[in-house]
Amino acid sequence: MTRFLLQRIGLMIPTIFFVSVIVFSLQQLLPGDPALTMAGDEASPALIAEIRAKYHLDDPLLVRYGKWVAGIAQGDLGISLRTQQTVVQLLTQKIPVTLELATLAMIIALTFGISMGILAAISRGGPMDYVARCIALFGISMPAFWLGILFILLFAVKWRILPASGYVPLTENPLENLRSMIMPATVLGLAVSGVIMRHTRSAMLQVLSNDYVRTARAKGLSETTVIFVHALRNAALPVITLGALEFGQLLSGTVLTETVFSMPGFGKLVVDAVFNRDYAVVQGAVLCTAVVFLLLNLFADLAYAAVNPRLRGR
Amino acid sequence: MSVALSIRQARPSTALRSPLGLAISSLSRQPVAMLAMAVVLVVVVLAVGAELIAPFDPASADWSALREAPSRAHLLGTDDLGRDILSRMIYGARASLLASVISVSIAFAIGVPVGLCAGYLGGIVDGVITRFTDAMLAIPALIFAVSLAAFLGPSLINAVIAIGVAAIPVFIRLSRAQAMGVKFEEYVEAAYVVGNPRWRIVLKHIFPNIVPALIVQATLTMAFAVIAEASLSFLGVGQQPPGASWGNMLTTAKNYLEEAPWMAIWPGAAIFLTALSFNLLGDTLQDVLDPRSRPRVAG
Amino acid sequence: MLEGATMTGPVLRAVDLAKHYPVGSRWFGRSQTLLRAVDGVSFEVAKGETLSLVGESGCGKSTTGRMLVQLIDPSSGHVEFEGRQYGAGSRRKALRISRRIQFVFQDPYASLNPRMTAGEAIGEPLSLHNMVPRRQRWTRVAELLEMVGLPRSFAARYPHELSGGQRQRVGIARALALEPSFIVCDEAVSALDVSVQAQVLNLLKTLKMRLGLSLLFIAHDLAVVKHISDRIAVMYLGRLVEVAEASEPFANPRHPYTRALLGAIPQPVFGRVRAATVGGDVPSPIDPPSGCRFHTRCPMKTDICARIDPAMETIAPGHVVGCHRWRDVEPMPEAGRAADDVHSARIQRLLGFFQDKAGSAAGQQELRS
Amino acid sequence: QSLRFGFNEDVDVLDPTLSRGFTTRMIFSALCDKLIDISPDLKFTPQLATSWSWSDDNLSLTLKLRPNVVFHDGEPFNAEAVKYSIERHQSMTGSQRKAELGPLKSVEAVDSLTVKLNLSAPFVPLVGYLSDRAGMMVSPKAARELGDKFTTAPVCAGPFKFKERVAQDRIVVDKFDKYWNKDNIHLDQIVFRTLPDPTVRLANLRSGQLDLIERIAPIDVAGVKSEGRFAVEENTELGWNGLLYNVGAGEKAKGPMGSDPRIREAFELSIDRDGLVQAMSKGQYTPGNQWVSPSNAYYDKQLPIQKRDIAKAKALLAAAGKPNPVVTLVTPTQTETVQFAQIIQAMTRDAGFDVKIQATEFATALDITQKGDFEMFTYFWSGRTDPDGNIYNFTACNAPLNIGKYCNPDVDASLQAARRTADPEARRKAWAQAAALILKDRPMLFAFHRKYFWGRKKEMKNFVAYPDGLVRFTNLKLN
Amino acid sequence: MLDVRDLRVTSSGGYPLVDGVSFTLNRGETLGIVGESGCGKSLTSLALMGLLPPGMSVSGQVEFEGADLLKLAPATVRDLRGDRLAMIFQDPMTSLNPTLTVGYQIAEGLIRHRGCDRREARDRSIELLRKVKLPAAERRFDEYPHQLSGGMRQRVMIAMALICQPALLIADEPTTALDVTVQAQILDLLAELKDDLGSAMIFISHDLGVVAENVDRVAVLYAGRLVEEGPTRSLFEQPQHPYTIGLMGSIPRIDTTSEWLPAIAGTLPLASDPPPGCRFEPRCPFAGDKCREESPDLAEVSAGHRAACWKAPL
Ligand SMILES: Nc1ncnc2c1ncn2[C@@H]1O[C@H](COP(=O)(O)OP(=O)(O)OP(=O)(O)O)[C@@H](O)[C@H]1O
Ligand SMILES: Nc1ncnc2c1ncn2[C@@H]1O[C@H](COP(=O)(O)OP(=O)(O)OP(=O)(O)O)[C@@H](O)[C@H]1O
Ligand SMILES: [Mg+2]
Ligand SMILES: [Mg+2]
Repeated sequence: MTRFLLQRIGLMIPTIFFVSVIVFSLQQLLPGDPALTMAGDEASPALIAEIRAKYHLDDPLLVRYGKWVAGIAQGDLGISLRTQQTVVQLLTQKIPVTLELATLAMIIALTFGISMGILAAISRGGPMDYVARCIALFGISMPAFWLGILFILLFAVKWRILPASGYVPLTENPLENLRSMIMPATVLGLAVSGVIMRHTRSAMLQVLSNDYVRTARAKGLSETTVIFVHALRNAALPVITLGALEFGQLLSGTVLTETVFSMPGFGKLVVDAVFNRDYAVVQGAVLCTAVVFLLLNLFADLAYAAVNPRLRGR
Repeated sequence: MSVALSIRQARPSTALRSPLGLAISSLSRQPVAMLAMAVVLVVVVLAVGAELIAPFDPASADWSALREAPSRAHLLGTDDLGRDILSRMIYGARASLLASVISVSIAFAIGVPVGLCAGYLGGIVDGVITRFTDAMLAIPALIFAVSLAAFLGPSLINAVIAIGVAAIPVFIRLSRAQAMGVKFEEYVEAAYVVGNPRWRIVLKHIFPNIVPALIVQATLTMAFAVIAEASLSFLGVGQQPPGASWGNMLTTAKNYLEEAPWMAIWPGAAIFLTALSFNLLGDTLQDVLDPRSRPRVAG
Repeated sequence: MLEGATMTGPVLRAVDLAKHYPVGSRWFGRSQTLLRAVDGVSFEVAKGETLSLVGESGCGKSTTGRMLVQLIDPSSGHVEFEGRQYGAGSRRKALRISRRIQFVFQDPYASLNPRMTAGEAIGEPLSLHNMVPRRQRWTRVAELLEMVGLPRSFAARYPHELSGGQRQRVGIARALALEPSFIVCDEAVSALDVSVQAQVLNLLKTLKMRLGLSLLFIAHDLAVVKHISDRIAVMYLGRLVEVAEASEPFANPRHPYTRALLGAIPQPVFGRVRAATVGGDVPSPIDPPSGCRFHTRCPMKTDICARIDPAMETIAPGHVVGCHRWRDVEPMPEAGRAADDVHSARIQRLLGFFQDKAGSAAGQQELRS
Repeated sequence: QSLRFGFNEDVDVLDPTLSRGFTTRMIFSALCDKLIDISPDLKFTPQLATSWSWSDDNLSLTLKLRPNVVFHDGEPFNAEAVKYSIERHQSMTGSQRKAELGPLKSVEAVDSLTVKLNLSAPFVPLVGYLSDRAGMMVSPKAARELGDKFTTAPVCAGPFKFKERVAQDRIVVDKFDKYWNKDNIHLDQIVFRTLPDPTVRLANLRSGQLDLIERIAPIDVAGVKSEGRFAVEENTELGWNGLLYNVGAGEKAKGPMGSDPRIREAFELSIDRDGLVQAMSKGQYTPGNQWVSPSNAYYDKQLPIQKRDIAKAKALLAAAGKPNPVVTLVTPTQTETVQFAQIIQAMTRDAGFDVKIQATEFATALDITQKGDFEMFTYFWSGRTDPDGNIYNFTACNAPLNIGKYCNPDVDASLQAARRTADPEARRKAWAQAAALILKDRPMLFAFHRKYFWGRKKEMKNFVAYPDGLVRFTNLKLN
Repeated sequence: MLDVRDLRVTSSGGYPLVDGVSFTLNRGETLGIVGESGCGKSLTSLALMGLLPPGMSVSGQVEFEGADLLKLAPATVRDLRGDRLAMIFQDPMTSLNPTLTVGYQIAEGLIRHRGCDRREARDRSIELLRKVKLPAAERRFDEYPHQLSGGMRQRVMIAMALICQPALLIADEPTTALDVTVQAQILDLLAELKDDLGSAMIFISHDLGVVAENVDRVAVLYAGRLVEEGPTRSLFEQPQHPYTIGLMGSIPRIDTTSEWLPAIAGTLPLASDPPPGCRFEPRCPFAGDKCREESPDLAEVSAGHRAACWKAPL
């Protein structure tokens, strides 16, 4: 087990290295000049030069990369050129929000996607199959920002049952927190549930065609037992892995959802930072999401191993 | 279709003459999939024949007809600059189709060969490619696309390129996994034994056999691209004015939701229907092309 | 008809072939655990001869066969074939050394590219090696198809339009396209139904005689093997345990494992009493037993068996065995009947009709079903 | 009483010296009092300075300071603090205020409540800048201690003090109970929420998440009003909106637009400002052709808006030998600028122009303008209290915002003249001269002036709409 | 005890896959069903178990202990399945659920049908595992299928089928996937257990050899039809149907030496397109005109020995 864990963590290192290189080079590719962006259109060349010098924007690429990496080693991700806050501070403010949002969304996506997937699989080819699939595909077939606005107009403006925005920290008021999270998490979750549904359905179909399902039926077990005890366990295996991969998609989705629901999260931070050429923020945030994503995949692998006896005890 | 099974373990016949042929013939038995196909076809027709079909110039503004509700003159109404929404929808179909076709082509053209190499060659090549792909996957696709689109400058084509590039890792992953699955098939080994060089094995023996899975992924990526184009437009790096795309129409329309709901309804519905159709197509194709999910012959 | 069957010096020699697979993770350094799939196997095959390799699942038959055609790079040892030598490391260095040694795969469903017609599959090696001028390619394909008893029109068929037996024939035609002198058949008939298996066995036999081919015939069914081979090599857990002329082991097995194999084969004869079976399962090749590898299951094992690995001993011309106690192995019990008494005269007579129908034109017209 | 206020875009640096963004001023309006304020009708009014006066040669400005004012950290507000703050504006790395302070030479603390600003040249607009961020005073102690980190905990002398900031989401300020004017402060807390999307912002007002929002989209105004629960307040902005031509920056200036004023005139003649305003705002915005709106005291009525005249435009183009000029219009990707660009494009097409729109996101746009890599550039200027701030930097030779590199010594002279005198009549005259030249040379096109719309709960009292778009929280009551 | 009359299984495409199969089975008797792949052996047994794949329809009568299995309510059949009726499947590698312990999979039947508690079920299962000669039964109980070898898994399958002491045991090619030496062990074991319990057994195989040694009576299926049926001795010594004879000839023998195997030419006809007359006619060396036109019925050729051939007795 430890060996497996060590090996997986070992594999993460080159991946993270690549992430940092991609992000760093992407930044270099972006047109526009962070100093200029920071100085604004009224700035004099002297001011721009001043800013350049102050933030070492004139250093060679490799030097900057080196400094950045060295900074990471000390837990320093630099400061946001735009707001002068430290990136670490920005991230610590935002990670909980996005993580909560993503987690809730994932829960919604999994519950909804898996149940629709099972429903579709067991009624394969029948009308229920199509109904379940169409419902589950609804989410990915709608731009998230659009669905979000419709939700706000319906639930917040028209019926007034949910707040249109206004994130309340979980620690402050769990109920309000949940109320403020429901809509964004649903919009986000729906977008992913379609994919989960698809995977669940095909995994379930495959599992249901396996001999051991027939064996279970031959024992006279009820259909519910067959599906939930014998089939679902096996169908869960691919869904776990793919679910973790989908988490990446989900983190993408937070960009739009957070924008629409004015959530103080991560996604919006990064997109704005890209537009503002706030490199340190982009780098720090993407690195952070990448690590979260990779860790999640690691957990998924562990979960996979836990559910799959073949991998247990390795 | 099936031939007498004179083999001990009865196997489903996974073999097909042409993947597309089989796909179409099996889809034709699925009413919902046919509907989805029809939607896609309509989009294709609109996109290709936009000049002929559209009643108005999609960019010509009419100050006397700002935000007019659907009427006889403007079947779907007019937008904030008095442009005919129907015409813009028709040209917008072109943008959406472009978004899906080009981005998938890019992702396919780059992802598949790379994935095939990784899967077939294995070893250190595979290791590096896999790490790199993981890294790309770990960067949220939309953020990646936004950065790339910002780098290239906001325009439809650049957004589409960005979407395509962001979709590359999915294709790498898929074709790698598929190639690894097929690599040890006996017919690939047989190809080696009769003296095929490596490139030919990959090209003639592995690639054609992973096409079904790739087609499925392609349709799903098309759905993704339609939505992604809309999202990038929302973030300001998609199709630029006065060009029409469903995404930027919707983005503009959201400012006039109450004043002129029709501005939002049509592009919203079009995006939804198109993406749903691609999704359903992919979904159904997966069903019919993926032998795993086909019911097995009892043995 | 028998012109090719004259036996001269060996066409192929396998010298101490071994294949060890590393198992477990390989990320941090090399893994220490090795799976000894094949562990020092040597044999020769003469021109026109059929050597069979039998043994239970996982004993390394396929691995051996694949090393001969360079599908697998041996960990050690080498193969000498028609004056050329290849062995450990050669696969990485060069592409296939010889087209003269070909392979027929076990699974007729998996061994044909589903996107290529039979004609394309057979034609591909022709064009790769410029065996015939482009214009004559299709004529040659048709010839090959007819050689394996398929009508020319089958060139246009895709594998899924063929039955298992027909596919296996296409696989054989593909191997023959390169005019090999040696063919490795890896369980080429195991996946087929008995009735079809018999057809393919007959075909292989005819071809071998007509073309003077040498064959390495891999199988797990001794009865099938007996039918086709000149010599038989019995493998157990990566090692050869007995090699003998085909008739020999059936009457006079000198290794307890061979004997156990023979005893276990069910025969369609009512009232035959099966010999006592050996117990237990085949041990894992990752951690093979010490000494004689069979000692864990051997009914005759003594102390020495667990300690000392028996060397291969030539006990009679062409009969080699690796057992400390080969002298004590009892001969097979008489089946109780004379060979041709197995089926009653009535059945023999009736079977004659089948033989006529099948044997006549290698079963052609009936294939058009 | 906590006011929940939704505003348009994210705040940048919470430091009056470094801040650049418009919206950040919204926060400063609560956090940092200025030396001088303005009235809704654009008169200068006392805030931290009770009175001020120019020396006769307009080379020094003497300000009398309000007594008994303390900063949020309890530090006294006095001449030393003013001297510190203004010098900080002048000298800090990355300061955005340096240019605004113009020829300021030194700051003199005459006594504890009197400051004298000495200039090297007359610069009357200084008063206007002191009514903006340049006039915001920070606690010297806090600024010294925090240095670069001042932005994380700004300490000023405004009615509210900083509590917390969650980037891109909200900034919370609490009532400052030692505020000099605390009797007129009725709010205990203000929560500023960033909601960039106008639809979403409005939805939040309507669903009760917010009490007050700024910048309602003009299109939504009627709807909000008719709903009855909310009141809409409005005021015309100080700035102008239009576009800048590249007339002298590099290669791009040599195109038809940059090289021939007749083509620029034809371009302007082909624009129907009323139609434009109708399309953009249902007629709520004000058409304009100068850097101040027609309602402004400094608007030159001698130069009225020209009517659209396609025939004349065509004639001009023909005369210039370019009946169908192809030109590119660069525009940042904001909703309104893009909309504006599209309308311009559609309108000028009638005269024979073929306008290509090149939309770029903001950071790239900055790059483009710096390099002079454009023919036309849409520009929306939020405006300054002193009209000088609306024009000088755009047209004076080598001024920072003069990205089209227009240079006309006569214009420079007139603009300088307006800077040197405090006399309104003299300034009006000087600007009229400049206007006549600028409107002939056409280095830029003024199209219209927007309006600020605030949406508030009906119960809210004492809300006053200011033309600078900022909210004054003094006197404001929730109910 | 079991009386199958005119059993027909029709595919979803509407053509018959099992076509009018009838046989009876007495208490304690073993019936062997042989035939080539695809001839309908598995479908016949699945039809008896009520486990046909969805889309297939079944008709005829299956009288088991006085009730017609085909007419019983699904819940009643479920109660019988695994209890009175049990089945062992062909491939022990795929017929066991990889994510559940073998012990659980065995005990499940007891819990379902006997209402045992877990302890008791465990004890009884371990006892049975000992009986099927699984070494270290106690330990194996908590292991997962992948930890067992093929032979061990097939023993587990057998234990699973026998746990409720069924009156009828259907073994569908229980040894096909195993090595010869292991196959012999399993065959011995099955015979022993069956005698112990006194259950009746249907033993399905494609291998005449396996059947010869293990069953009391043999039924030969060809293309969905029963072509010959009779006591083992009579069938092997006096086969009457040409197919049976051909099959016997096709099997290579270790105790004869013949150059050529008397193979049956051709292949099985398509179920969707069966020949009009006798199904074996296209491959039959004895076929005459009548065979081409009319399908023969089973007719008694000697005591308890029936064959469906116009030419019988040959
Ligand atoms: N690529 C591989 N990696 C690791 N182990 C392998 C690999 N290929 C084969 N083996 C192992 O090597 C041993 C011998 O395999 P091989 O396929 O040669 O057996 P075989 O005698 O042909 O068996 P069968 O009758 O089942 O085909 C087996 O234990 C197998 O698990
Ligand atoms: N799920 C299914 N759908 C369609 N046809 C099927 C299905 N299962 C079996 N068949 C068909 O029914 C026929 C009989 O199949 P069955 O599985 O009973 O054969 P079998 O005699 O058990 O063969 P094997 O020896 O391969 O197990 C075959 O032609 C097969 O193609
Ligand atoms: Mg079967
Ligand atoms: Mg093998």
